[in-house]
Amino acid sequence: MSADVKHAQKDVSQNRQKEMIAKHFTRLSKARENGEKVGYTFVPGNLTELLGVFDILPVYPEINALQSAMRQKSAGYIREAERLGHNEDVCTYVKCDIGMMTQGNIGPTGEKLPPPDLLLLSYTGCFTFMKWFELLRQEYGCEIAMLHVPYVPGQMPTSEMRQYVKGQLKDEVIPKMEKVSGKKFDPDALLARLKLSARAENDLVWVLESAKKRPSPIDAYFGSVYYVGPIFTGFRGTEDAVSYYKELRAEVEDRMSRGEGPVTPDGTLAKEKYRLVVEGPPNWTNFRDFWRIFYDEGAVFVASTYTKVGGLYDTGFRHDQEKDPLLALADYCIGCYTNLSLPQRVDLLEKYVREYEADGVVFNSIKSCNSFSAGQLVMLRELEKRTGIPGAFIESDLVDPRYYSQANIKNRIESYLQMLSARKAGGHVAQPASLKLPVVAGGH
Amino acid sequence: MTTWLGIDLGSTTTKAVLVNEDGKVVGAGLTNTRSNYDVAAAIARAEAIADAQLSRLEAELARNGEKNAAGTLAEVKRAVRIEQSLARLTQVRDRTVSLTRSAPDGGDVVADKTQALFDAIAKDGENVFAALAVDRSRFFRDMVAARILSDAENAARKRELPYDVVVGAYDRAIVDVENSEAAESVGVHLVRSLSHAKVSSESARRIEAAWKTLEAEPIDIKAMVGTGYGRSRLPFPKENIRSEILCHGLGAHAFFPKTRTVLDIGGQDTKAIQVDGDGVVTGFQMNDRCAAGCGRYLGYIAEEMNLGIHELGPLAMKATRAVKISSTCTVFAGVELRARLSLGEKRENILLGLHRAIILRAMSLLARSGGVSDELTFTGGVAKNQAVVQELTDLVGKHYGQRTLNIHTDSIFMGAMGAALFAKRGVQA
Amino acid sequence: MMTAEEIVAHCERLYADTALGTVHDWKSRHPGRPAFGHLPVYAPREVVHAAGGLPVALAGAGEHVDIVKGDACFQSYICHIPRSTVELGLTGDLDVLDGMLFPSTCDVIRNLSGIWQLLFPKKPVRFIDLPQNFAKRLGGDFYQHDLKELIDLVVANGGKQPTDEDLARSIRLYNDNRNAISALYDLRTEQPQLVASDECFLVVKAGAVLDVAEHTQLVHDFIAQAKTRKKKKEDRIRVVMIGAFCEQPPIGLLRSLDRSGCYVVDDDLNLGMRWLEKDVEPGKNPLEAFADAYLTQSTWASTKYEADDLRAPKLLALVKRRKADGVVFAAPSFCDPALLDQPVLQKILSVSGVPHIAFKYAENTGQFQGIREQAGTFSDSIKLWGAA
Amino acid sequence: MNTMKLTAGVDVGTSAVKAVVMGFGQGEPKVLGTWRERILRRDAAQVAELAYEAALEAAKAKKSDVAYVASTGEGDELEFRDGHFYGMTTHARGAAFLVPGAKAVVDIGALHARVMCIEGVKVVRSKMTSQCAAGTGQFLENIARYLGIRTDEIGPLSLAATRAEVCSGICAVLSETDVINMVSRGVNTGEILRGVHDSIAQRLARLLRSADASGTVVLTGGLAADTGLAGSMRRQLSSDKGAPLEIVAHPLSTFAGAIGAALWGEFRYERLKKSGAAGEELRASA
Ligand SMILES: Nc1ncnc2c1ncn2[C@@H]1O[C@H](COP(=O)(O)OP(=O)(O)O)[C@@H](O)[C@H]1O
Ligand SMILES: Nc1ncnc2c1ncn2[C@@H]1O[C@H](COP(=O)(O)OP(=O)(O)O)[C@@H](O)[C@H]1O
Ligand code: SF4
Ligand code: SF4
Ligand code: SF4
Repeated sequence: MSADVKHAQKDVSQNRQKEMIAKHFTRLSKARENGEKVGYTFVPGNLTELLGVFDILPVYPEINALQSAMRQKSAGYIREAERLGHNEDVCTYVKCDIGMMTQGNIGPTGEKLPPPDLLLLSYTGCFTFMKWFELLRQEYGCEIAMLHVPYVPGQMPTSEMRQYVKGQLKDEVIPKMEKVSGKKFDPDALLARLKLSARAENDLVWVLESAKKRPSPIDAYFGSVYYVGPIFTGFRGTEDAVSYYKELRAEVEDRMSRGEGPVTPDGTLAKEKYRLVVEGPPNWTNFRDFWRIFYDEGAVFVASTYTKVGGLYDTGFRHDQEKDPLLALADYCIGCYTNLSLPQRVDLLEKYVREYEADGVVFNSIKSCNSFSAGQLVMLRELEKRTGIPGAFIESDLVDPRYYSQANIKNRIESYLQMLSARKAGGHVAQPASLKLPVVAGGH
Repeated sequence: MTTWLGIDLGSTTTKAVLVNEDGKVVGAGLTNTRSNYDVAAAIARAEAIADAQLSRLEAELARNGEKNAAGTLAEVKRAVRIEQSLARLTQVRDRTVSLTRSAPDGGDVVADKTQALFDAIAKDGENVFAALAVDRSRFFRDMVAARILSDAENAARKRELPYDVVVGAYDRAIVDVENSEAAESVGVHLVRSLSHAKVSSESARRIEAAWKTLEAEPIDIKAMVGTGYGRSRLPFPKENIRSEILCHGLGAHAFFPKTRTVLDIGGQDTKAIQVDGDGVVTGFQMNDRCAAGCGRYLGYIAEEMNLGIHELGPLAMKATRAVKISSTCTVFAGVELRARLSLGEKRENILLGLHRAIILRAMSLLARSGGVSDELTFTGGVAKNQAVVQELTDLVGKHYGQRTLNIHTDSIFMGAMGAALFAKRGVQA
Repeated sequence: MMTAEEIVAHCERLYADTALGTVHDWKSRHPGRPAFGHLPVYAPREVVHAAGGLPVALAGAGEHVDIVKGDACFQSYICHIPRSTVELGLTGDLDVLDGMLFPSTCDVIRNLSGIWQLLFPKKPVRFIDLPQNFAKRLGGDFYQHDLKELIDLVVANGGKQPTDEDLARSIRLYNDNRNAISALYDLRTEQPQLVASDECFLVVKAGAVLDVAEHTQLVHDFIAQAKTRKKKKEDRIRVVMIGAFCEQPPIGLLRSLDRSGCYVVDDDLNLGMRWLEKDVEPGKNPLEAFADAYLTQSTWASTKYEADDLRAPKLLALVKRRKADGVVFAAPSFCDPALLDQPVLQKILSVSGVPHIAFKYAENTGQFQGIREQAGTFSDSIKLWGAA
Repeated sequence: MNTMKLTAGVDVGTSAVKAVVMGFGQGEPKVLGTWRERILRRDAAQVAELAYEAALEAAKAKKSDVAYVASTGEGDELEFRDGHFYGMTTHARGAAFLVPGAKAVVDIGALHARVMCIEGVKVVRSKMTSQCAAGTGQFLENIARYLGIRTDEIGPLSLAATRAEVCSGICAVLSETDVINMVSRGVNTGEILRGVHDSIAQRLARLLRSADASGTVVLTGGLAADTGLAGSMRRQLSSDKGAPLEIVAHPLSTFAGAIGAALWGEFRYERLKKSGAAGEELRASA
């Protein structure tokens, strides 16, 4: 993700991330002339290591969309897509991407993105992905590889599910990659990459779990969307990612030793007043304003589900856990957050509330995203019942500023935090100052 | 006297409540001024203080040996209200007259006739403003408007007056006047009203004396807390502002300690709130800014039907069945209403359907906030409407079983009450 | 025999009966045997039937119930069908069902399966992951396994382990049913004045709750009766209506279309009941044959992955076959599958010179003025400009 | 005088009925008489009859002179009509007649707003607002009432304003409160109106853009008379980087629907005469 937000102090890790991203996009922009192949794919359940084995450069349309939003371009793109006949009701990520494509496909760094040689439709946790790439395929007419990742309605994926995914990788995905890249599949190269992935994953998990400390040295939502960036996107399974997470971990260790809270756009948070768990993606168009609503009140997110859409590493999964690399990839795809059943999602949230000693839970419900949003209200009720902690429910959108209302959200969150503090005080709230007002004698 | 003040800046009305050391209400004020929030807050506060003074007056009178202190005071209050209203009317008259004089189609003749129109109303003041003295949710503006519009229309029909000019000038004048704080204190009105209030001269003397004592020790406001739709615009420090959700929760708890669910239907928003045994909010939901489902919905319908807002409920109660209304939008519901009327549907049956529609929306909000637990307290201006209450009772019963439903006659003050209690808690805690 | 009007009235009563009286009757006639509810679009009803269960197709609650608690589960920007389904669940209307099946359709239905697990922890809930991989050894095997587990579930709740003959018989019964429905649609193409669009919808919809053989008979009866009607063909345009495959439009919408000068000659209402395009030949291994049929004989649908997107050419072919003048896109508000497909389909229609319009609805929409206005303008345009 | 063939169009709206009588002779068809009658809580069918008669009177014609009466809008149940055409069909036809060469039509009435893209007289695409009355004529009317001005004063006052007071609310009902608050704050009427116009224009511009309109856009319906709204739309459309659009209104814009109905009525009449159909069938099919 981007380094658009200027942290008060520039960390080494941040600069590295910036460089990694810049390098990647430059390489993409030159892919055509350098004869490199390009694959478009999605974040949840992405097969970055496998693409890497074939030297196919990944592009993530979702990330482009959120970047466009942060750069205030998404509204125009969405308008463009709607003008082309895309309905106002459907996922705005799709429309933002289509709009961007029709406006020259200029990526987040201002460089042009190459068209895909392969559309890798690893379809984890969201049906809209399928429709999205069907649309892109109409546009580009390139090779498309479909990976149907079965949904896990129970507690554990069955062996049929794992074999089904593995079979598709073997018979559908890999042959297409071989065809597009002209390279033969090398399982050892894949294993080597998966090992690197696992090393980075260890450090990432450590960083995310540092939020269990009081005060938490990180914000596990707003701050952490930057931290999960390299793991979500093109860098998993590379040395770059390993170094990035090592540095990040060192930095967080440092903050922790000094007892410091998380970094916000306005500097280090002075006092941690509320510890919150959050479900749902953030809004990108007004990312900082949205963040500010919380840090102005001393609220810190200590755990989030959104940072798990690219993989649930904190419940134990590592890319090197299986001898059979394809089975490891299958487990990874099946286990992403949005592929979990609602009861499993609630279990996870409950675990977060308890393990991270949260005071409250916030659900940010995204208009666009049925995958996340359908059922959130029921999840919230269930979670409240299990933990006894009231939750807050707010609504916004990922990349469509028309559905983001600062005033509404602020009103709700302020009321919510006041409510939490009233609970903390056992029915008593922070003291209002005693005001001596001039009294109108007798009134009128 | 030591008090704490809560101010609820609603979207349509502003409410103020003063509580004493025991957390009991000693005065409440209400205004529908559509002015900026500072003025609205000041007016509501002044009204609350005046109200508190008059309440103290009752106690003082009783102490001074007045036999039926409560009765006497009710009469005094009535007289004061009318006195206040007449003073306002004079202001409106002067402003309207001067506007008509300078209007392009106006002039001296029109101005003089307009003046006569107002003077006739003033003469009939006791009647015109009678309702104001008994029902606090009725407003000066509505009373005067009803009268002046019909008088002007009659005059226009006799070709004595240009209707548009008078009504145009009046519309502007009333806004100006309602946006100014009253010039005179309650004391002045009190003294003036004694001359025509229906109290014995002995009582009148006692009242004057008691008032003197009271004036010597003015009401002391120790702290205040603001809440409501417009709270962020109050000139208060942040610690003195509370969300209206918390205030409605606490206010409802104060009146009905067994409250677990609160439904508040105000002018522009509807809230469903869950509270615990201490009146602390544990969950809430509110609707978005769409008039469908709030008080304005009924207000709009009332205007469409040429009815007063307080007439809607009683009429709907006469219905034999509820007509299903398919439009969500307030405006379209208005059209649907007319269409159905012209199809011969009974007015009261349609009205009941509209009332049901509003409650259906509230029901889903309630469900979303966590359901309806015993007891349910219904607050906000719309709680005054019996048909709404009837539909609510029916639907709650159907979906959640038997529940106690609390409605306070002063339910419109619930938010301000909560704010006042927050003010008090803050200081005592 | 009932007249056509009586049959339709009967079907309308079945449709309005959200408390599923017919299912109660069936269960009292077949004590101990289970009824399984399933959501749209496609569900393997044959398999439930073979295992001795009654598959009950649920499609929301139309205009029939006030939504109170259902709204508490869904935000305003989610389609209507899940909220009415939950409402029915919470009010007890669905208690008669012994379990719920959620065939993969979209994220909403998928998550609804989870909601059901949370709200009704005692009810068996099964998500049926219809394969999106259409290779026999991959998607086919996966699906067969899924079907076997489904049979186990039905058996565990009072059904019986079906023999191959049982499966083959059920498969044939459903073949018959699809053929009957297909005959009804053909009649509509040839003589659209004989079958109003709401009638066609209701008669097919009755199959949601009736035993399959009974429903097949009902469809045949209706066809026979409709053919005796004496109605003159009016000067209306012929349209194909698509997008309404999951949440069903209110009947008023269909009537509005008819009234504003359209004959609907094909649609994707009740799509699940017409899903397989050819008869399934049970052969030696009926379960395998049935699973294969899904891979190779499924109709085109927005919920299904199309490796080489054939939806647009198939729509064009349908328009041609039904001799339609235009296409009406009628989709539920917030239905991602239907709405995301529209631009592509519209493009090809425009290129091929087939006029089209689009609007959205919710199952409980009560006002059709806008729709009448649009559909009327549409038919005006084809009639007036076709001649002008 | 009646060597010309006459047809009539009656447009029954939600707030007013518009009726026209048109003459067809040599050259272009002519509008001979018009009438607009507010419904004001009366029975729409009766008002329609009244308006029709008044238009006849204005055209100095009798009922029996009229070859074909076409209704549009909510008029499909009118007793005296010969045929009915849908609103967008007639507004498009009327707009193309009033402003030859028009490429799009924006019809804004008391409760609706819709955009049609046209080719000649054909509607090729259309968009309409959903069941929410935010930013329609009724909304403007309500606001005018609170501001104490007549509807025909709205346009000039708004145009004269040098700035716009931002109107945040979108709800037709709740915005009144905002407006009232503005008045109390001493904001002048013109600035308020301009703000309201801007917010309506924003919605309309979105509708126009999403319908992919281009070229000359004709305003029809009651709000076409509102010069302030047209001004706001021009400003809005020139600032949003979309294709350039020319916004025009015609003095008879309010009657576009009725005019279109009369024109289509004539077309239908001729076609039926040719095919020799009887009057009855003419009803069933139109
Ligand atoms: N008798 C009544 N019947 C119905 N509604 C009423 C009655 N009295 C007041 N109201 C409604 O109450 C609303 C004001 O309620 P209130 O709680 O003061 O709102 P807010 O706090 O938003 O200003 C008005 O919009 C009006 O519609
Ligand atoms: N000069 C004007 N300025 C602003 N609004 C106007 C003007 N003239 C008419 N209107 C508005 O136009 C609306 C009526 O439009 P019309 O198209 O006749 O309505 P309908 O929807 O009934 O067909 C009314 O709401 C009226 O307020
Ligand atoms: S629906 Fe949600 S998960 Fe799917 S593409 Fe849109 S934002 Fe992403
Ligand atoms: S209507 Fe569309 S979005 Fe809703 S459940 Fe059905 S397929 Fe899914
Ligand atoms: S639907 Fe009607 S009431 Fe709601 S915002 Fe729109 S105009 Fe206002």
